[in-house]
Amino acid sequence: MVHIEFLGPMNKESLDMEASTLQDVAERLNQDDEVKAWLQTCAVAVNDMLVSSLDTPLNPGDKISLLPPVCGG
Amino acid sequence: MVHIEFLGPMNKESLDMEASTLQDVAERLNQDDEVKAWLQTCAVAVNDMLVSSLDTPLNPGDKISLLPPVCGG
Amino acid sequence: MLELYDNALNVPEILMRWYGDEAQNNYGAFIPFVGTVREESGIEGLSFDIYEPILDRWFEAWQARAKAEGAMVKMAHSKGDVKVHESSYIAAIFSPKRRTALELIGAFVEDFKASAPIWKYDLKDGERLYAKDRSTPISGSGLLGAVQ
Amino acid sequence: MLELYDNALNVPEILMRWYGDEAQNNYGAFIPFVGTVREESGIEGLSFDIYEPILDRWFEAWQARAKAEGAMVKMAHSKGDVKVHESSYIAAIFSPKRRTALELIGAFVEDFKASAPIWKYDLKDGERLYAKDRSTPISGSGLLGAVQ
Repeated sequence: MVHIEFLGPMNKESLDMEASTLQDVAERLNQDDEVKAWLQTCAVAVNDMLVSSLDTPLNPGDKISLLPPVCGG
Repeated sequence: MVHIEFLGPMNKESLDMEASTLQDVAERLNQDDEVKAWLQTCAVAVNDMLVSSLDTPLNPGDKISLLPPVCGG
Repeated sequence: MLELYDNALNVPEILMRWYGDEAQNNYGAFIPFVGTVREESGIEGLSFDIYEPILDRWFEAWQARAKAEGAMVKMAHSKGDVKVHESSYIAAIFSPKRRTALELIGAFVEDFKASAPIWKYDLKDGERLYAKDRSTPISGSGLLGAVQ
Repeated sequence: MLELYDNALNVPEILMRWYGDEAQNNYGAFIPFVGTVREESGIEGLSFDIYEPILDRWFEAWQARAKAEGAMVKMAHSKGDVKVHESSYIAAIFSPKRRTALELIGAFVEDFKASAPIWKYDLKDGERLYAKDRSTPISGSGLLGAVQ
């Protein structure tokens, strides 16, 4: 199982799922209409490192974070 | 008569002279070897306004300032 | 040095402590950037969420970049609510040279705006509204949206 | 606001007064630049001469330029001797917008260095030595040297 967190204004409870790559996560989240609307503008981190490939391998216990558009300052 | 001031590190007493343009001032100052060494790098102000032409007309009582290279901060 | 505070920053305390801490360290230039909440669009203030683990990593990378130029970067930011005319953000560069300091403060503040995992909300009429229109997707966003 | 002081600047007092004075004026960005005397080449400090009438005019032109962008510029500088690790110079921009503030502080500090009628001396071994090698001729210099 991997753990998925929705940060900031996504305001959604985290969830756990089975996944061996980010591709699996992407397929699952695209089935959730509420989450899907955010996916085009969200960055993704695995264990707090930003990643850029859907082929990123996942291990049990990994934390996946979705980061919507930011505005500090 | 116009009044000529040598600012900052030029460390020279001010002087008064007859002059109707900056050309007159330039000719006089080029005769002073101590001052001459500074002239290539000095800016010139008439009555505290920087000027860029030797034809600048002068009036009696005008103050001419020579400003050597600067370094504030 | 990354400092996070609940609510508004105490700007005098932070700036003077940073200045004092580095006073003997031979930095010729100190440039803080202080961000203050503007009164506009009828807001009562702003509110901030921060995801600290990624902010820490982002800031560590900036510390390394500054250090490579003989400089130092410090930052303070608010969490939660900050009222109009209060300050929520300070970034600062200490550097031996003025040009390095000017370049780094500009680059830091712009990268902060584009990359730091901080989310801003308008406080208006008792609501906390995500400032979506003023927000920027982090570089590389959209990865999970490429799949149907 | 142009402030000249004998010897070192009281940086906390100046920065905090400026910040406080503008706190309610809806400037979103405040960027001070603080210049501090570095220990190098065995100097005990620096010393400054200022020609105030032309500095005033130069600064007034900058105030107008900042105002045209909705911003404000303030400056403080030392006259006379300033010891190593003391501060001699503060410039600051207040602006509604961060980008304007970043651009103006850079442009102001660079133009200050090239144009402000201030002369710097090294204090070393009891002497006051003009920092000729680090000084810059004001734009348009050499007018009187063109005549033989």
